[in-house]
Amino acid sequence: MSSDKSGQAPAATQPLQFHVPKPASRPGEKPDFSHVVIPKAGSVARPPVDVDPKDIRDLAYSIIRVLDREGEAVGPWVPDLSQEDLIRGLRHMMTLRTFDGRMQMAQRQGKTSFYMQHTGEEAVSCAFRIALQPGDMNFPTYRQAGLLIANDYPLVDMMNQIYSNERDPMKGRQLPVMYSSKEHGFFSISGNLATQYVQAVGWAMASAIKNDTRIAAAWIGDGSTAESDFHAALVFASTYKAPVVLNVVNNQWAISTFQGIARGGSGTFAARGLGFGIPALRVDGNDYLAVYAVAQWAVERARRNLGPTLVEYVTYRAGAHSTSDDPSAYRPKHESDDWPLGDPLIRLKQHLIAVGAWSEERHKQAEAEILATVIAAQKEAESFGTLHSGGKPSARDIFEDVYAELPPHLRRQRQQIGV
Amino acid sequence: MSSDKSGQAPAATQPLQFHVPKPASRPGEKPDFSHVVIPKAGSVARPPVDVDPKDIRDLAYSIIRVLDREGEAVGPWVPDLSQEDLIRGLRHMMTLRTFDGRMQMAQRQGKTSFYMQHTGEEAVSCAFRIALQPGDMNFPTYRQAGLLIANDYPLVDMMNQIYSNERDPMKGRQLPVMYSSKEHGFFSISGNLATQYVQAVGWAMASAIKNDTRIAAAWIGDGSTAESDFHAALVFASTYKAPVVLNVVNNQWAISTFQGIARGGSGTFAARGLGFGIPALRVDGNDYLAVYAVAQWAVERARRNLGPTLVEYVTYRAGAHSTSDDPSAYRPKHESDDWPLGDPLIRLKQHLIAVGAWSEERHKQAEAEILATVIAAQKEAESFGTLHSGGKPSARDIFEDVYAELPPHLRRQRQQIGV
Amino acid sequence: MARMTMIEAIRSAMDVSMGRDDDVVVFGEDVGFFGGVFRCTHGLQQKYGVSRCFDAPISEAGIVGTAIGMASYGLKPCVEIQFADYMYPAYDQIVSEAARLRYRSAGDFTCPMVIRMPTGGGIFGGQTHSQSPEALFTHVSGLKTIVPSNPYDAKGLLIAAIEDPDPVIFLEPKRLYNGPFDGHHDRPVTAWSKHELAEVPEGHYTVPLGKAVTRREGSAVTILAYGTMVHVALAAAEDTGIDAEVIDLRTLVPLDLEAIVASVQKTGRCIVLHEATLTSGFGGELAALVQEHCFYHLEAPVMRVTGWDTPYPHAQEWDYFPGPARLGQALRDIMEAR
Amino acid sequence: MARMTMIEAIRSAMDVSMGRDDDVVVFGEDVGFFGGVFRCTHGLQQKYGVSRCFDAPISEAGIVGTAIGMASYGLKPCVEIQFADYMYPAYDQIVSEAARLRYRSAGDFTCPMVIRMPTGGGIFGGQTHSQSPEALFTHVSGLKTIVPSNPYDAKGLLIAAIEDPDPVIFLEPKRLYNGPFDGHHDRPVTAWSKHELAEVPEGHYTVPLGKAVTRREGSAVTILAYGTMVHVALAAAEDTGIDAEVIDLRTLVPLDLEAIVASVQKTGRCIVLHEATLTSGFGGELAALVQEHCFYHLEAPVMRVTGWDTPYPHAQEWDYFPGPARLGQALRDIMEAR
Ligand SMILES: Cc1ncc(C[n+]2csc(CCOP(=O)(O)OP(=O)(O)O)c2C)c(N)n1
Ligand SMILES: Cc1ncc(C[n+]2csc(CCOP(=O)(O)OP(=O)(O)O)c2C)c(N)n1
Ligand SMILES: [Mg+2]
Ligand SMILES: [Mg+2]
Repeated sequence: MSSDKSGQAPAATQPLQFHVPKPASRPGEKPDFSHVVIPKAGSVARPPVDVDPKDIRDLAYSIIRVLDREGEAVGPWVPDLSQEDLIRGLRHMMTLRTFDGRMQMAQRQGKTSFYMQHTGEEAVSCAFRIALQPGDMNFPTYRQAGLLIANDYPLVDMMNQIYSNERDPMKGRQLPVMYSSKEHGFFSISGNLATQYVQAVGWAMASAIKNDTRIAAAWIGDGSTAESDFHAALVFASTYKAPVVLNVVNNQWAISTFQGIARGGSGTFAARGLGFGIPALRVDGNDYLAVYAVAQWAVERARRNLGPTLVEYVTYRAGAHSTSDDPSAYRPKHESDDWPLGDPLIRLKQHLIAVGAWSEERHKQAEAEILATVIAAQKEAESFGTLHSGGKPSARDIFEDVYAELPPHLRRQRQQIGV
Repeated sequence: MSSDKSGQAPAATQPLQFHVPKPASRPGEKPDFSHVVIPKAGSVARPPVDVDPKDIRDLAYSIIRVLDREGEAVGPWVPDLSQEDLIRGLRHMMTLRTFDGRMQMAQRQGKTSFYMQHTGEEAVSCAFRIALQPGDMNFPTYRQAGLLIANDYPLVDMMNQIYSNERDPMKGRQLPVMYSSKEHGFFSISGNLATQYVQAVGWAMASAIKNDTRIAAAWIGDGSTAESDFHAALVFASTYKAPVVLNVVNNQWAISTFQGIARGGSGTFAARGLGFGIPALRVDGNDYLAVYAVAQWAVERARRNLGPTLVEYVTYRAGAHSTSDDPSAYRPKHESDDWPLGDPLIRLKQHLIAVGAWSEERHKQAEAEILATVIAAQKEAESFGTLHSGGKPSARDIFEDVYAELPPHLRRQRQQIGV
Repeated sequence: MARMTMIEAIRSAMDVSMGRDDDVVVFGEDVGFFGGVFRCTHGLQQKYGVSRCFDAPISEAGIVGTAIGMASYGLKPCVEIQFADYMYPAYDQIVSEAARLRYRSAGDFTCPMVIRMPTGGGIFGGQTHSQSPEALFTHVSGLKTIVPSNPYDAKGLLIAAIEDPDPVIFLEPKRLYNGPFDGHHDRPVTAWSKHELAEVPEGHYTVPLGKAVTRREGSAVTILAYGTMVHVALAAAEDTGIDAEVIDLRTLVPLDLEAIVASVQKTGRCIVLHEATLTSGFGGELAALVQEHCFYHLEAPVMRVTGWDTPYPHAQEWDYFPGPARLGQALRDIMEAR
Repeated sequence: MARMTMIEAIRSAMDVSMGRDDDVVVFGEDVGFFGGVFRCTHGLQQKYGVSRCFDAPISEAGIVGTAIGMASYGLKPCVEIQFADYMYPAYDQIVSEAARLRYRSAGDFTCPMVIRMPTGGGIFGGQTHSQSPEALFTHVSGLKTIVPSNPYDAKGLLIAAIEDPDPVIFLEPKRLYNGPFDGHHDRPVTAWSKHELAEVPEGHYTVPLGKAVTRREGSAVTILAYGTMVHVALAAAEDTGIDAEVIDLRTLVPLDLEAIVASVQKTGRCIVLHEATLTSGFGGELAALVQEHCFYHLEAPVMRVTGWDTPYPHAQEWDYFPGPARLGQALRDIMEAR
């Protein structure tokens, strides 16, 4: 190896060390969120939507916030939402939380195999949906049922899917919570992480190819940004300036794995957009008003053919990953209480009370109404069956929809099963 | 769809437009490199290797250059290379270019099936190799044979591989130029783009896990950065602070596709590193001194356990993509003459002449010597056979090395072929 | 009617489809301005504009992933993977997404798209330009898999694939692009212009998916083949003088089992031929089906003549390729069986 | 000797291997601090440190890609893919890289590594937590593919796999993790503690790759099975009273063809059983081999009992799963044949 230029870069005498990032605290330790730097509400500037991405790189390292500690909406990002809009938003979030509670319980009762909650993250999908127009298409993960609820998708159809009963729109084929509704701008959820992110970009490209006006929204979790399809999505979105909003829901955890494992040395997930010249914003995901404001900004950019925007929602997965998971094995039990951005429902409720549009009483009343609505839907759904009892999708449904038409080999197989 | 917040973001009346990036010029048009902004040699600062990546984001958008128009080495990046080192470097590059010429011709003569040249990019691999230590490992693409030549790997072995002859170290199995030499820190080339990029990170992680002092270097082309493995490499390198140099050779073209299709809106490929908190430098890839200086900086970072560095080499693929390609179909015929960073051989030669270490005469003499050396190697290699004549690897070699030991089914198959 | 090469026929299929239906879009690596490294899309960008035919980044996952999004929007993408050997980065999108979208959404979303890719050896492409990965698609429910053996079929099948409501994998034996090839690599190259199946109508027509065709009638033994191997089978029948019936499967899934069974029940013997590696190749499925459905008619075990269970070597290409010599030996062996 | 569950046996295999060889490293999604979603790596990080057992980003391509780099360096990575259904993003690295590194570099670089992944249904996992993709590995030369059916084999095979000089795919039937399962889903769950093959030595031992084992001797018909299906086969033999010989293949590639042929030549009948989809499944290969090597001994066509050619449905899981009823019917049918 005579050609190695020796003398110049002397062989290190220090051995290398392997570095594995660690979360700030583990079970038994005090929760510690001191690394989450939280700017004051109202302190981040709001650029025009046609800003040069180069000029707003700092937005990828900050957090856009609207609601302050007192529940007041402050700063340039205060959105144009009426009190009525906000009350409706609060009700969407309350519905989602109530729905989660009931379905979580239904799973424990053996009425279905599996469930995934949204606790603590309700604002993200509920507020985002409001920024869209009819015809726009979401490519969601399993933790954005708020997109359906805020679009008035029937609760009972969601439950029918969860129960895999005879009215299940997915005919028993899909795991619970893997909804699909083209009509409601909600793409079929894939159990495979990140795959739909790049599909959203393709859908948006198609809309541009057809000189349509509809836009797409892609969804992904913090952990899943490590998947390769995230990269493909950013490459294609950047190259073809696709009319798509690229959402990253950073709820701090990916099952047992803290966000530092996916994020590495970049500080934030929004920063990933910078390498592609894609404007990247970080927003307080537990602030309904801020989420809506940023969503609306990004949606407008897409609609005006200005290309993609990457949005990181800073939030916290307050519950378990799914009904198969117990977070007390990997994070401090009450970590969620210490989450510095609070609870999105409580924060919006406080804001509405602060502006005189809501009261503890009306809130209690709304809670009761919503619970009644959810329970009624649940009763109706259960009348069509649950996973292990009552009405069921047919065994015939195993063979349908593999192709548009049943091919001979599937016909033979269906005959074998005698259906 | 009653919940869509209408009124706020009025449906665009303008239809979307599909955007497909285009190169500055196509065949028949005048070459145009006005978009390549070239800073003055010596103008970019040289930070300490333990700099906070945040503080050098601008380096991802500039070009580090050492040799100015007069061939003088200027500025903070002037490396500590002796005239002897530089003459050796020049000879490496001349050898590579001569080698390319002969092998290109051999392919035309039907002595092999395929060949890929390095014309215009010789400085990148030749100078980089010199910054490494024995034991370090490159994970190259097919356009870094300079790593072998600058490490004194025998030319005749390279040719044996290209000819798939009886002395082919790869036993006839690999396409020409798909070399492998562990001894020379040169990982087996994969025909599949980008796959080796993340493997380099894994090798580097292994070195850190074992508290070794060896580092890895990953190689990829501009076009191939679009591949998903590029992302996986950056994620893992960033998270585990792997001791690896992540090289991107931006030679402006990926077969017929100009770099804008892979790069999209980011301006540079180096910028990709920013989203990961990985220090990212751009360097004049046709400037032997600058390449060495930046390589040495990045290698030192890795060696000192400071983690990965991304380096974009700005260069130009002056020849065809491969012997299967004819660039006149997709770019102006003489585009390469207009390439503003010149020819790496000529630039180093001029520098050496400028500092009085070289002359036209010595250059001619070196050319003649090198040609003689390459021809001698070629004669020797051809004495062991070429693809369609003379000595050949055995048909037995088809079945060896699929596994360490020949399993029964391959033994049966080998028997069938009667070898 | 023009004589076309396979490349021209494939190009014509896309041209005709794009002309008839604005929703057909074509993209892939080097596919736009340049027209593809095998020139299959040459001229389409000029004719239909950059929004209908364009260059893609080198990201097979991105190409197929965005195409799925487009298909779910309502377009009919026909994308090119530069070599089948490079489809693996897209495999997740193909298997987990394209193939299952209709099923998992109960028809709410569908994925009408075609993924074209050159396959097979015979051009000294080495291990990464020679693969035949059809078995990796035939195992995946929800996909249809096609391998044409001549220009006429290539065009008709490709148009049918583009018009199909489901994702179709369209495998193009690259050794057939410019001429029929029977495996006699030491003989002069022949051109399509001399072949009757190069008579290709300029306009629209389809060859239905799921239908095999008999290329040579025979009574002694049935050879099941597709793509390049159809020509090898015909050559081996000629070379050996054994009266083989040669069936060109054309579509692997859904398979024309009826045609296969009818032939084997007639001949009583069957050889399966493919270029892909033996173990778990599509030949395993074919042999299994044949013995299941024709057991009582078989006079000898179904034989398989295939590539070896190794990567495709560069220099030893002709030792790897299952050419007429190897098939000829198998034909003689199977006729002697019992 | 302790009774272990399959999870404990797998964990013990890694523990023993890590204890004996510093070059063995273990990583994957949720594998480090938490110990894996199925707890197979529980305690290993605590025992061997974060450099030997650690959490990986959610990037199967990155996990396998870095593991290949580590293996080429000289380590012996044993990585986990959380579910086999999620191996597709890593498929390119497995097929194009791990499987071919030794070959293409003529032994200059090698890739000793193990990729573990849970497979199969039976836990209401739906289409993305139930797949059995073994045929996608058996078709790839350069890979070895293993499916254990019990704790004793799981540990011995996993240690052998880790010590093997080549890449090994280690498929873990997740329905067997906590107890044997014969497909009678309506009967009470049983635990490994009652099963003799749960007797697992604490220390080092290996079960050799490439060797099948007869789980039940019989004279009427041979059932070829692996993983969960071994238990289904035993149950069906019991249920029907048909004297089936049950062969547990354990290793699919390299296959113990000798054991298979010996059994089928004895019984004259053969049923191949697997949970994966039928078309181009590994059963096709097995049926093809059996008819090739035992043709003159066969009294009936080789039958295949498998999952349907559809994705694995959630609610209709037991209509999909090829349980003892479906196998029992096949057993009766094959005994009646001819
Ligand atoms: C390709 C793939 N790999 C692994 C999994 C298993 N898995 C399901 S959810 C999950 C964690 C995802 O975390 P994140 O993206 O942060 O989303 P969150 O659950 O926090 O909303 C994992 C690893 C999967 N579903 N798909
Ligand atoms: C996975 C994969 N996809 C496609 C190809 C075909 N291919 C070979 S080289 C090449 C262009 C690569 O361009 P770039 O990365 O810029 O490298 P360069 O040739 O310019 O050095 C392509 C598309 C391949 N080899 N592998
Ligand atoms: Mg998360
Ligand atoms: Mg290039």
